[in-house]
Amino acid sequence: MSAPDDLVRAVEATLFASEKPLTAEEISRHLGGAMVRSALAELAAHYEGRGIELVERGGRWHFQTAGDLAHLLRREKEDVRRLSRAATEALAIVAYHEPVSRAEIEAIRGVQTAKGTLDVLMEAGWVRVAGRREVPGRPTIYATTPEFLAHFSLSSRRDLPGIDELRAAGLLDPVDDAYALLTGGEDGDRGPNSEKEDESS
Amino acid sequence: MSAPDDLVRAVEATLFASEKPLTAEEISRHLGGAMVRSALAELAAHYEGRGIELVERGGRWHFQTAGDLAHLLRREKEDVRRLSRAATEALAIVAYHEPVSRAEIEAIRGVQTAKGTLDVLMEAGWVRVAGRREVPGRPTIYATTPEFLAHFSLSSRRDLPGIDELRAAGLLDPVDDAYALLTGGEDGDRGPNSEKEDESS
Amino acid sequence: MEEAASPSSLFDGDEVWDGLPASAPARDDAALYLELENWEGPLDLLLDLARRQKVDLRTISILDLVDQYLGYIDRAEAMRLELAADYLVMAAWLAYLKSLLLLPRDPEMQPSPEELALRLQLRLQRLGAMREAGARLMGRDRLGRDVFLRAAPEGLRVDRRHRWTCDLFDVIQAYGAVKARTAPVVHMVRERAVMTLESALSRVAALLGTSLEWQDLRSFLPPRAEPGWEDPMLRRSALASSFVAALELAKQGKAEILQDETFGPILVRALAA
Repeated sequence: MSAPDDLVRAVEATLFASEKPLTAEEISRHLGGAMVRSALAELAAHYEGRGIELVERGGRWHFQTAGDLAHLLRREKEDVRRLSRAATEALAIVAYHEPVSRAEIEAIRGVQTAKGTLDVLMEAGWVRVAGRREVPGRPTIYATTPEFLAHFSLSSRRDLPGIDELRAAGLLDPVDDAYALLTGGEDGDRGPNSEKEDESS
Repeated sequence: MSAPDDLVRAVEATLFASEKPLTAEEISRHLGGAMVRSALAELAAHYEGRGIELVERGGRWHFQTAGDLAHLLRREKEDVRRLSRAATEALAIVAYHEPVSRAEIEAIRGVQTAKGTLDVLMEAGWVRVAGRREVPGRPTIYATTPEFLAHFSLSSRRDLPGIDELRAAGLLDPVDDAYALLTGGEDGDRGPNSEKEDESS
Repeated sequence: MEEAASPSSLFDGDEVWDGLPASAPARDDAALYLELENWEGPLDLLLDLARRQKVDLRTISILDLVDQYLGYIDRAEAMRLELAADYLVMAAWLAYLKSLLLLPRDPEMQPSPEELALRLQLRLQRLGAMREAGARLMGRDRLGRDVFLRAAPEGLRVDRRHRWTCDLFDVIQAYGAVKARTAPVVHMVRERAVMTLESALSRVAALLGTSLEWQDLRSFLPPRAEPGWEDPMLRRSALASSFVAALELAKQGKAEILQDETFGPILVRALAA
């Protein structure tokens, strides 16, 4: 094993000591402006297969224990929040469709989504307000956070399980679009509880 | 580099995720009674020379940032600040009158001088404590430092312009101007009734 | 239908749901109805019924699904379970859809019953996709459950240090300002001609004599023609002294003073002894 150079050691120590994940820019700033990309790549390769791994989540880097050791490390008292079904579905919809308005979440779920559900996801730090959609009523739109990616071990949203297949199957397109595509016709009468276009709540 | 075996990986992850240093016995208990001594030795060897090291202190093992990189954890950041008006005046008084006590500075400035003001001048490295004056109360006296001369490109305090030069340079003018403004106009008879009064006499 | 969800109840141990709903295994009806509260609206119930067909959502039979839904609602009503309005609205719409699908086709109808059924199917697919995605998400390695960060990081600290700057001109200027500000202030009183109180007193007393006529105080001043008395400052001094003299005479009971209005002429006359 060749000894790591000073920059690699510095990046390693910085990430190891940091209380939160760091972007490459933050590491660079901490190290006086050094170029750290290749050091990060070298470190990630070095730690591959070890008990600790260096991972990138939403542009931020951190060390974490290897996933396959979960059975050894899992603690008796899980401090991970267990989500309700409503919150899980809402989270999945935000993650796969982001940015989405609450009306769009409700359109997919076919049921009104309590304000508290989104609050829980925001409190967990997984969902954030991502502005307003520039349509009448200017509804608030929501998106996921880097903490969401870190929590679910996703490097980026492209890592969301099955997202490519869902997109290819058109399942991330609104019903109206899919319907228009399949029938080539105009939108007609809709069933009950169909998409509410306006953010009424 | 040979891939670490599962036990080494497990010990590595356990120590990494632990909130406190662990004895070999504690690690062993956590990992179902495995013998961990050689794994610990292997890990310690692996991390030698890296940015992180595995150390034993009083029988307990933990990872820590490599000692020679400790400076990365406590980084200093300088920001440039301009001396406040009060501090500049205090500095000027020390420079012109040194050594002076705080009471003397206050007497010359005509206003109270906060303790923090002198602290700032000492932090800047321009003023030092020059002993105590042998009078009742033995007040601390202050003087300028060689850094003061260096910072202001003075070869000695004699380079500071004297009072006469200050006046010649107009630096004492502002108050003279104000004095002239207050007293300059003829203090003649300006009452609204003055004309009438004269007429009637 | 509003979820009765407060933030805390969402994480409550009783109603946890951390993956696919436990609907896959076939159950007896009683168990099915007990789950009623667990469904989040009619679409959710429809999706669950569709999954029981154990076929791909793209190939489900909407007619079968409608029958199952209507049968479910009928039996729930028979068991006197309270059904939220949404379920009944959906039941009515599905019954209508079923009739359209079974009746001879009206070619004018837009959209066609098949298209309505397709729309429902698309919605079920989308909900199904998201439910599955949520389950897969929850099954990933999760931070704090499966993978762990370093528990006791040293932390990175940035100590801020001030570097003070100041230039020589500021120092010199500050000193100049201090000296100027605290320089002793000398007040000079200019010497000038005045009429003393003594001379005013004797002059007013003499001129007043024993006249009982009111006279303007200003008439007691020396005439301008007299040498030196054209100086306005001296005249002001004389007026002030004469006024004080009049006050003194009034105090001694030798004169009285009258002023009709504020700033009006001051009149003086001798008081009969």
